[in-house]
Formats: sequence, C-alpha cells, structure tokens
Amino acid sequence: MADLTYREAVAEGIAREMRRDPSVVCLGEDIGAAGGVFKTTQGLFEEFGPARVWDTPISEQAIVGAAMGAAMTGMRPVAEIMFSDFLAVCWDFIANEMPKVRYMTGGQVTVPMVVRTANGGGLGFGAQHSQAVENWAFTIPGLVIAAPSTPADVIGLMASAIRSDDPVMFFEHKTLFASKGERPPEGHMVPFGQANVVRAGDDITLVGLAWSMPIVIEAAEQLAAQGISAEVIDLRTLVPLDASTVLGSVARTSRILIVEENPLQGGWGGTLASIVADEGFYDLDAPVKRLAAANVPLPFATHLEDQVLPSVATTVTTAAAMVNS
Amino acid sequence: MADLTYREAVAEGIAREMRRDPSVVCLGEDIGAAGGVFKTTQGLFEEFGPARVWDTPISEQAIVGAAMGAAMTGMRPVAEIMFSDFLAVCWDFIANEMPKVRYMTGGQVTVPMVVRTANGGGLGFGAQHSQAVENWAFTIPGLVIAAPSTPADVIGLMASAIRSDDPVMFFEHKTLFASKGERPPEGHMVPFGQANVVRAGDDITLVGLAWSMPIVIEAAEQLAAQGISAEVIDLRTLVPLDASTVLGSVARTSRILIVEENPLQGGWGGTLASIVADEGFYDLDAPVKRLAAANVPLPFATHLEDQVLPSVATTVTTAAAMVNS
Amino acid sequence: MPDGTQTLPVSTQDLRGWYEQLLVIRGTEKAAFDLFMSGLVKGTTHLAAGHEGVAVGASAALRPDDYVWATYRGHHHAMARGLSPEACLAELMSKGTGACEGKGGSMHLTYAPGNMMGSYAIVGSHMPMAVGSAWSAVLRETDQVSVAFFGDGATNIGAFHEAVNLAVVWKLPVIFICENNLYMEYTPISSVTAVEHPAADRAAAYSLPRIVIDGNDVVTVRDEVGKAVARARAGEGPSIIECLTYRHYGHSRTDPAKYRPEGELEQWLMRDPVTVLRDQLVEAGVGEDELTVIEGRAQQMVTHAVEAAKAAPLSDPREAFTDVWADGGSQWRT
Amino acid sequence: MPDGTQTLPVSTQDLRGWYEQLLVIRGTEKAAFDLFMSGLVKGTTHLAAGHEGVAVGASAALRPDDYVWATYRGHHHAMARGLSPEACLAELMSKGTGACEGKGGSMHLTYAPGNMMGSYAIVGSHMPMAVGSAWSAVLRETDQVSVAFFGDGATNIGAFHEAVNLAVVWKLPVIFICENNLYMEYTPISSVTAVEHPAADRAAAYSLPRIVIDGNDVVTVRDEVGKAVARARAGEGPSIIECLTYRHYGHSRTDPAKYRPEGELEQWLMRDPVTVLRDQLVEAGVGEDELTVIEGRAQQMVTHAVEAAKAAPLSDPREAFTDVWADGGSQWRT
Ligand SMILES: Cc1ncc(C[n+]2csc(CCOP(=O)(O)OP(=O)(O)O)c2C)c(N)n1
Ligand SMILES: Cc1ncc(C[n+]2csc(CCOP(=O)(O)OP(=O)(O)O)c2C)c(N)n1
Ligand SMILES: [Mg+2]
Ligand SMILES: [Mg+2]
Repeated sequence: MADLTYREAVAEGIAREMRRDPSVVCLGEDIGAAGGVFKTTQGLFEEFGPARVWDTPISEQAIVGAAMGAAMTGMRPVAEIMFSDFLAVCWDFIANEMPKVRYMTGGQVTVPMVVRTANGGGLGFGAQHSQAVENWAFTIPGLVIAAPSTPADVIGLMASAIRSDDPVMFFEHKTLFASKGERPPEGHMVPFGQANVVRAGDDITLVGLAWSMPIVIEAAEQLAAQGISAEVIDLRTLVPLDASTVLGSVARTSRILIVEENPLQGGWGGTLASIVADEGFYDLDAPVKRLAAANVPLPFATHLEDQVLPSVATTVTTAAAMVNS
Repeated sequence: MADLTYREAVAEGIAREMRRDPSVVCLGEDIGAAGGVFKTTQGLFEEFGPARVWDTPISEQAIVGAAMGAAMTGMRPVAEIMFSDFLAVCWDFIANEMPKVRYMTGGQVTVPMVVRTANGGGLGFGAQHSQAVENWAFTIPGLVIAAPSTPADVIGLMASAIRSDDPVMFFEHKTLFASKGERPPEGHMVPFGQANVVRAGDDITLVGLAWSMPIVIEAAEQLAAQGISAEVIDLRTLVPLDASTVLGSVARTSRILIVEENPLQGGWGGTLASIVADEGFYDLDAPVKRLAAANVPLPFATHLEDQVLPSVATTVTTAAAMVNS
Repeated sequence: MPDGTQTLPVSTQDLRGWYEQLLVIRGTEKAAFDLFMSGLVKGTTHLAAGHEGVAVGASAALRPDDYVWATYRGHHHAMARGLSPEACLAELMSKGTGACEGKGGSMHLTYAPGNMMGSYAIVGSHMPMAVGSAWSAVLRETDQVSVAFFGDGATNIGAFHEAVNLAVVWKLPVIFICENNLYMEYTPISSVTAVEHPAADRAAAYSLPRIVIDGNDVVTVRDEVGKAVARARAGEGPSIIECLTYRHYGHSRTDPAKYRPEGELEQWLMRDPVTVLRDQLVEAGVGEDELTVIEGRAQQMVTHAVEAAKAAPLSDPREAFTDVWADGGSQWRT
Repeated sequence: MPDGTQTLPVSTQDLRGWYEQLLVIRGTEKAAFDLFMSGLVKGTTHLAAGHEGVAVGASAALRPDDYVWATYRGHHHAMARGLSPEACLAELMSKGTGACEGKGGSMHLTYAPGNMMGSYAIVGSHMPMAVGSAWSAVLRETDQVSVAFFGDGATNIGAFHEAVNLAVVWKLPVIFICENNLYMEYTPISSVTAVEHPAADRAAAYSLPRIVIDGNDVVTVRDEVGKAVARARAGEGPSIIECLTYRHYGHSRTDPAKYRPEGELEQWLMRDPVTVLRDQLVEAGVGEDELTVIEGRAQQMVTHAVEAAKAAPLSDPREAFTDVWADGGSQWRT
C-alpha cells in the first residue's frame, strides 16, 4: 500500500465513515470548500457536498452544542474545533453537557459524536494556539479520549470514534500532520483502550501519547545503542485507559518513565503514575518518573518553546539514569 | 474570639480587604443587595455600596473578562462565579487569558484578581452543580489555586488572594459553608504554598483539601482508636503546592493516602502521587494510594452521590489496610 | 403568508384539555413544594408555577415528534410533553421509578418518549442543542420542529447569541421561546439587560421579527407558536417569541422572593394562567359543575401520583455506576 | 449633543503625520512578510495591510492614556500606539529586544507604555477585557476611554454579546470598533452571519445606534471615533462602530486567498487607505516633493528597524521560565 500523511489520514478516516454511514456529517469553521486550516478535511466537501459538510460561524459553543443536539436525535456529527486551545470557549459543552447527558437522563439519551481538534505545540504558535489539552478532557468522566500518533491509528481510531455511541474527543497533533505512514486497508479499525506496544524491551517502560511517541521511539533507539532495552508503549486512548498493558510491562521492566506534552501539574501522566505506584508498587525497582512540559504557558519563540517541552535528550538521560542507578 | 461560619468568613475576608484597599471591588450575579445565592457576600453591598459591589447579568465570560481588564489597569477585582461548574462557560478566560497574559506580554502586564466560586458536591445538586473542579484549574500553569477548609483559612487565604499580584482561583466549598470555627484576629493572613499539618502522626500520612479535610480528620480519630497514628495534612493551596511538607511527612510515616473529591482520572492527587512516587520513592513502605470520586458524573440522589464520593469509612479501611499489611 | 400563520381554531374541548393539563402541572408542583418542605425532596427545585401557560400553549401547537428542550425550571415542559406526575415526583424523591432513575433530579427532567430532550442547568446551554435537533431534522429530511424554552436572564449569555445566529444562517426549524418572568434569580432583568425586552428586542440582530406576547394566555401562546411552527415546517427558518409571565414562588426552594415590590405578585396572580383559562371556559359556556369535575380529576391524579411516588423504593445504589457509557456501564480503564 | 460630536478640524500637519504613520506600519508589515518568507519569522503572522486606516484614524482620536485592545491581527494597533517597528519586528524574530521578549510573537503584540494592553488570539476574548478597563476608569474616576478592535467574524462569538451588553448596562466608556474585511479566515462573513452588517446591525440589540463607516479613510475614522470618545468621556456609555475595510494579504501567512472573487482585491486596492490619504494630501496642496520626503523617511525608518532587529540577539533561553508570576519567576511548588 502507498503511504499517506497523518493529515491525509484524518480526511481519509472521516471519508471512509461518511461513505459507509449517511448519518455522519461534519461541521466546523472553514472546513468546507477551504478544506480546513490544517487541510484535514480536504476533499470532503467535494465528495459529500454541502449537505454533509457544513461551514459554521466563529461560534464554538454553537458548533459543539448543535453537534450534540443532532447526535441526540439520530445523526453522528463530527465537529471540528480548529485549535484545541479553543475548546476553552466551548468548555461547558465538553465538560458539562456531552459527557453527562446520558447519565443524568438515566440513560434515556445517547450522544454519539466526535469533537476533533488540532492539539499541541512545537510550531511557534504561542500560548493560545499551542497547548496540549488532552489533560483538560481527562478531568471529565464520560469522554472517550483518543490521540493517535500514526496515520494508520488516525484512520483506525477515527473509525472507532465515529461508530462509537459515546462522545469522543479526538486529538490530532499539529506536529504530526506532515508525518507519513502506511495507508491501512479499508475497514481498518483500532479499538479503544488498547495500547500499542511499539517496541518490546526489558529494562524500562517508556509510555507516550501522540506527540511524545516520535520522541520515546527515538529515545529507545538511542538507549539501545547504550545497551539499554526500553519497552515503548503508545497509549492511543487516555479513556479508556489501557492500564493493564502498562502494569504488565512494568511487571517485567520494573521501571517506568512517562513522557507527556501537557504540563506536569495536572498532566495525565500523574494519574497513570499513581496507578503504577499503587497497583504496580511491588514491581518497581526505581522511582516512577514523568517528563512533561514545564508549568509555564507555551512561549512563542522556538528556542524558548524548546526549553519548555520534553526532548529526546532528556528522555534518554532520564531513562539511562533510572536504569543505571 | 467568637466563632463564625465558613460562609460568614468569606464575606468577612473580603470585607477586611475592601476596608484596607479601595482598589478592591466585587462583581458577580446576585452578589449585591441579595448577598449572593450562598450568602457569601452578605453585608458587602450594605457596607461598601454599589460603587464597590456590582451585580452582573448572566454573562460569566464578561464577568471574568471585565475583572481581568480592570485588574490589568489598576484595580483588584474579586469576581464570583456562582457554582464552580459554571467556570466551564468562561473557561477561556480562566485557562487561556488570566494565567497567560503576564507571560505572553513578557511581563508588561500583571493580573491581580481573584475568581471565587462555590465548589463541590454533597448537597444533591446533580451533575451540573456539584463538581469539584479544582483539578480543572490545576491543569493550567499560571493560576494560584486556594481551597480553604476552615473559616480561619478562608479569611487568611482570602487576604493573601486579594493582595496577590497573580490571578487566584479561590474555591469555597458548599458543604463547608455552615461549618464553624474561630474568628481570626484582624490582619490574619495565611501565606500560599504552606500546607497545614492538622495532626501529627507516625504510621501514615493522610493528605486532604477543603471538602476532604473533615473526612481525613475524622478518619484519623477513628484510626487512632485502632492504634494507628495518622498524620493529617491540609494542602490549603494546590498551586503553589507544598510538596516539601508532604514529602517530609512521608519520609517519617513511609505511607501516604491522598483523599480527593475530584474524580480519580485527572485528579490533583495524581500529580501529588507522582511526585511522592518519584522523589519519595525510597521512603515508601506501601503502595501510594488515592481515594477520589468515581469516574462518573455526580448523580442527583443523595444515596447515589454517597456511592460516588470517598467517605470516612473507606478512608479508615484503606489506611488501616495500608498500615497493617 | 402560509396557511399556518392564520389563527388556529379553538374548541371548548381543547380548552377543557388544556385546563386539566394546567391543573395537573400546577398540582404536581404544589405537591413537589410540600414534599420539599417535609424533607422528602432533596437538593433544589425551581418551580414553574405561573409559567404553565407557556408550556401548555406551546405543546398544543406541536406534534408528538417535535423536539422540546428546557432549563432547570422544566417541570411544566416535561409534563406538557407527557411525563407523568408520578415519574416527575418520583424523580424528585430519588426513586427508582423516577424519570431519570434519581440521577437527574428536578433540574434535569427528561422524557425521551415525548421527544422532551432534557432540562439543562447551565444557563443557555440547551439553546445550541435545540439548534442541533433542528439541523438533524433537516438532515434527516423530516419536518420536525425544535423548541427551546429559556428565561429572560439567559438572553445575556453567549450561547444564546451563537445559537440564534447559527439557526438563522442555516435557516433551521427551531423556535426560541423566552419565558420572561421579570427576574434572573433575585435581580430584576431590566437592571442587567441593555434592552427592554430581553429576547424580542434582540430578534432584529438576527433578522427576525420582534414578537412579544401574553404568556399567561394558553390560547395566545398556542396561536403564536403555531404560526412559528408553520413557518419552520415550511422551511422559513427560526423564530423568537417572548412570552410575558411570572413565577409565583421564589427562584428556587430557598428563596422567599423578598426582592419583589409590594403588590407585584398579587397583580400577576390576577393574571394566573389557570384563572385566565378558567374564565375563557366559563365564557365559552362551560358550567361550574363541569369545571369542578375537571378540577377534581386533576387533583385526584396528583394525589395518586404523590402516593405512588412515595411508595416506590429508592433507586438501586448500583445505579450510581450505570449509564455513563452507551454500553450501560462506567468502566474507564483496563 | 456635546461639543465632541461635531466634526473635528483637520490640519495638513495632521494629514502628514497620519500619512507617515500609515507608511511606517505598511512598510513594517511588508518587511515582516519578507522576513517570514526568508525564514527569519517563525510561527504565523496575520498582516493588517489594508486595515491601517482604522488604526491610525482611531488613534488620532484617542489620548495617550486611553486603553487599546487588539486581536492577533494587531501590528497596526500596537504601532499606532507607539510600538516601534524595531520592537515589533524583533518580537516576530524572537529577539531579546522584541516587545514581549519573544514570548508573545506576532499574535500577542503588547505595548503597555502606550496603554496598548495586548493582542489576543482567541476570537472575542479581549472584548470583555476592554469592558473591564473601561469599568476600571469609572472606578478610578479617570476619564480614560477603552477601545476594542475586532473582526467581522468575532461578532458571532458569545463573548462579543456578553461584552457589549455589560458595557451598556454599566454605561461604560468603551468603543467597540469592528474591522469588517468581508472575511472570517477563508469564509465570506455574509455566509455565516444572520445580518448584513455583522457589528452595526447588532447595535440595536444593545440600544446602540447603527454606525457603518469607510474604514479606509483615516479622517472619517478619526471623526467618527472622535464622536464616540466624546460621548464616552461625557458618561454617555459605549458605541459600536463598523469600519469597512479589506486585507491585502491572505488571512495568515499560509493563505494565498484563492477564495476571493476575481477583481475584488484590485477594487479595494483602489481604495487603499494609503492612496486615499495621499490623494487628500495632494488635494490639500502638499506637493509631490514633500510627499517623497515623507515616503523616504518612512522607508528609512523601516529599513533601520529591519537591520536593528536582525542584528539583535535571540532572547535569553532562561526567559522561558520568567514572567509567569508577578515575582518574575515560575516556581509552582516547594
Ligand atoms: C451559566 C450559568 N450561570 C448562572 C447560573 C445560576 N442561575 C441559575 S438560574 C439563574 C437565573 C436565570 O434566570 P432566567 O434565565 O430569567 O430564568 P428563570 O430562572 O427566571 O426561569 C441563574 C443566574 C447557571 N445555572 N448557569
Ligand atoms: C475562538 C476562536 N475560534 C477560532 C479561531 C480561529 N480564527 C482565527 S482568526 C479567525 C477569523 C476571524 O475573522 P475576523 O473576526 O473577521 O477577523 P479578521 O481575521 O478578518 O481580521 C478564526 C476563525 C480563533 N482564533 N478563536
Ligand atoms: Mg427569569
Ligand atoms: Mg474579517
């Protein structure tokens, strides 16, 4: 199969579901003829037309709220929030409405919808266009949280997301858009809650998600050159969280280093670390470590942003110190 | 000194600062003549008048945004968001504006303001009026987060909050409003980032915040009756986080149980647990444990809500098992 | 103008039915108030007593498959769409027979069988959702209409603005019905709003006509909503209708409503929707004896509902952990 | 009507000054574009070329102590309030001499010495802040006025609605100035807005008059903003002014603006604020030679700025960890 980019995989993943199921519709700002500001909806308007791909005003509350209302009445809307930072302007719908309606109606109503968004830093977009906010969503019970790191996972998780009867937050990473990978066959699906053991290893478990996957994979290569065998796990979804795979790995490696893009305070790695420090406690031979963004807003300048985010170098150094101490 | 309630302490804490500093002003829904829906601003309108205490429309974005604009131009506004769940409708201001302006302007502008809000569950208000959302704020670098558990701490932390040149999220707990405590003397201040060791102990460290303090205190009593000596720590502020006090305690007790009201997934205890499992790892004789709310929306019915939140009983059982195993 | 914009006919049979509906809703809320006072209802309640004319009148103009969205003050809307008084009261009492199994409570009453899609407790949040169900009807090519009921205070929150604009841009079959009861909680709406009529005076900002009506007259509400429904079904897009009404109780259970000017309540009680409709029935020739029969029947229905709700068991404690996910459970990790 | 509502006088000296300001802003943005293309500016930029008439005209009506709030498209507003071209370009190039030490970038230009309180990249967010600085002026009993500049697209977001309503209710000295450039990013504003004039046609929803003006004529802008300033200082509350203008470049650096109908740009270039003002100067009797001098001086200022900004060192990497807290640092735990 030919390769495709992560960016193309987004559009392709949506298109496959739209072809399959007429109840799938898209809405968002500039997603129609313009193809989205990140070109992640390119071709959808041409293939499916204005009755399936809807341009909206700058009204994020209306976007997510309307998607909800449609989801509750027979449709499967896929709403785009252009940058994940903008989830803040419709946070009520993400935090208080979408994930709670099923519960508070006693199961009378379901909300099968996807909110897609371009997440994360690394492109010099500054404090209000660079945040990794999967941890915001992680504070809210009732949301599925997917964050793919490869084009194939984009397509496979998108299929699961759109077919899911639960509300799904789908985080697409800006720095991965240009990356390439194999085009998965038609029908490819990646189930939720199944972490991907990208590389097997014995000495330490490296856990990453989306943005941090290229970093932990490269770090594992460099560690191998030092004679350290790192197991690399891509969580793929934060909810459901595949804690078993992580705990199983730690049971063998006895060391864990979690690499997150979101800030250390309130980052998702805290919860994962707490699970390991509880349920995996007796397996551990070294302190549980996390590398996460510094607790500062993201700066604009590239050389400053580099100071704030974890890197391959810090991952390698930290992991090596853990194994060698 | 006579006692006062936590509820009265809120109004008293604000009043003390308003008397001291004419640049302190209040705004929010129904906070004026009505005294606030929780009566936490009672008496302010009468004492300071409409030029200092402003009623607003139901426009939370305008409330926090206007407070910001005023804070950046010489005032010290204290904005009330009635229920902390409603922070979601103005989340952009809490997450993207208030905590980032100073940084992204290179320090040109400061934002000395307080956002006060009634936080937490336990009163049968259902999924949209019961959340403990201090963990939402904890995902955002640049916010001071205070959550007092006693009337004296309300007054002391309110003084610190209003005098702070940084944006402060001030979480007042609904279930504590009726609780009583000593009225602190004029000038009483509690500095940020200084946890309160409420009870000394040797066998286990119990860490709580706001709502969970009565629970951990009562649990420590019951544990004492079982011959278990629990040290009880009230964090008081999540940012700054007094990790040293916690780590120092764990260095002696070698066991830690964190009791949180917010959900386990993405709860603040995860970050604290990860710090302990890292920096305190070699002090630990037992798994790091957290008790937090179940990962579900808060149900309306009291008997269902009781299922979801941690309790004295689960705290005692968990702590005892940790010490006795 | 399409046919639907003509005033609809009114039969005395209609009036009788609406009168009974009004009485059942009123009686159920009175019972809820009493149950609250006796400690059997916990949390909070926002009674709609005084607003029922809007619910009954609007419902009379809707089809069973139309969608209705309400706020925390939604007892009347849920019942007008078919929720039984018993399921309403049982919900308030945390019973297993409650509309939402005790997980929703007063503020989240929902009755999906009547396409009453829920009650929402964050001001303004349900308005975009109503836009969404209207969009859904267009996408599915049904001619269902969606209605969002909301308060005067809700017109000052951002979601209102975004919802109405999007509805107009997409020309959706949605009707925004404001229950202007003069207050947002304890504050007079006039003191926090830039215009006199919070909803109607905003309509022009979305190219919609200004409509203000008497919300305490079921027939007027039915007629005006009927016209908007006809426009919506004809593909002519949304409407905003501002209904003037008044709540008889305070904002919520704890509120004695001391902020009201003297005599205001009394004046509005004279225009109580129940009284207004009763007068219309009398005028239409319905006799006192017949009215007494209706009133007795309504009262009995409420009494029965109270007893049944009281008798029902609390919901199963395990319900706390169901219904998060569509598979019925709440599992979040392996 | 207060005196201020009269048309203000215009001297050729004023025109000359404004012309030079226009040229310096235009030239600086042209330089920013070139630097972006040559890889020296990273991230993104939203050029205001074409909109400068609004910035220069409005600034001419303001006092130095008035407050100005802008969007991510804010180069022109920062410079109109005194930010030097060098500090602007240095910021875009992540230099230590940049306006925000490289932490803000193009989207967050701020110039506190000119009470230019910042550029905000979440659409609508700065409008409540402008309400807040106006409130602050009332509280501190100064007669400072606040101005929020925003785009046509921003009128459809909730924060706009909440901000204007609150400003009117509290009768605050704030002026909302819309730069209607026909597009929200790549989508024509008319296709996503319920009214023709996104800002002005909403004014009545807040009891404000409808004002639409030519944003490419500095003098018109100065006059209309001047009237609003006079009303604001006189305690008469807020205004909304919609300025018709056009951006010459695409929405942001990556946008070739292919969605524009043919000839549209060309038509607007004929009404370029620079050309308009130049014509006015010629009409006022200022000769070509004098204009050439002004143009040369502006060009030289820009050239110098580019060189200085290029020569400056990158900001200190430790800057990443400063300025979170008012104490200058970023410590968050013990
Ligand atoms: C976003 C938000 N802000 C504030 C509240 C608290 N609150 C609940 S009801 C209410 C007043 C609403 O007034 P109105 O819209 O007129 O409806 P009414 O209660 O009069 O029916 C307020 C402020 C809320 N629930 N949600
Ligand atoms: C809340 C939010 N939604 C979306 C965006 C992305 N975005 C940036 S600029 C823009 C268009 C704004 O259009 P307009 O207000 O007309 O201003 P202009 O760019 O034309 O000056 C959009 C959609 C954003 N920054 N913030
Ligand atoms: Mg009201
Ligand atoms: Mg525009």
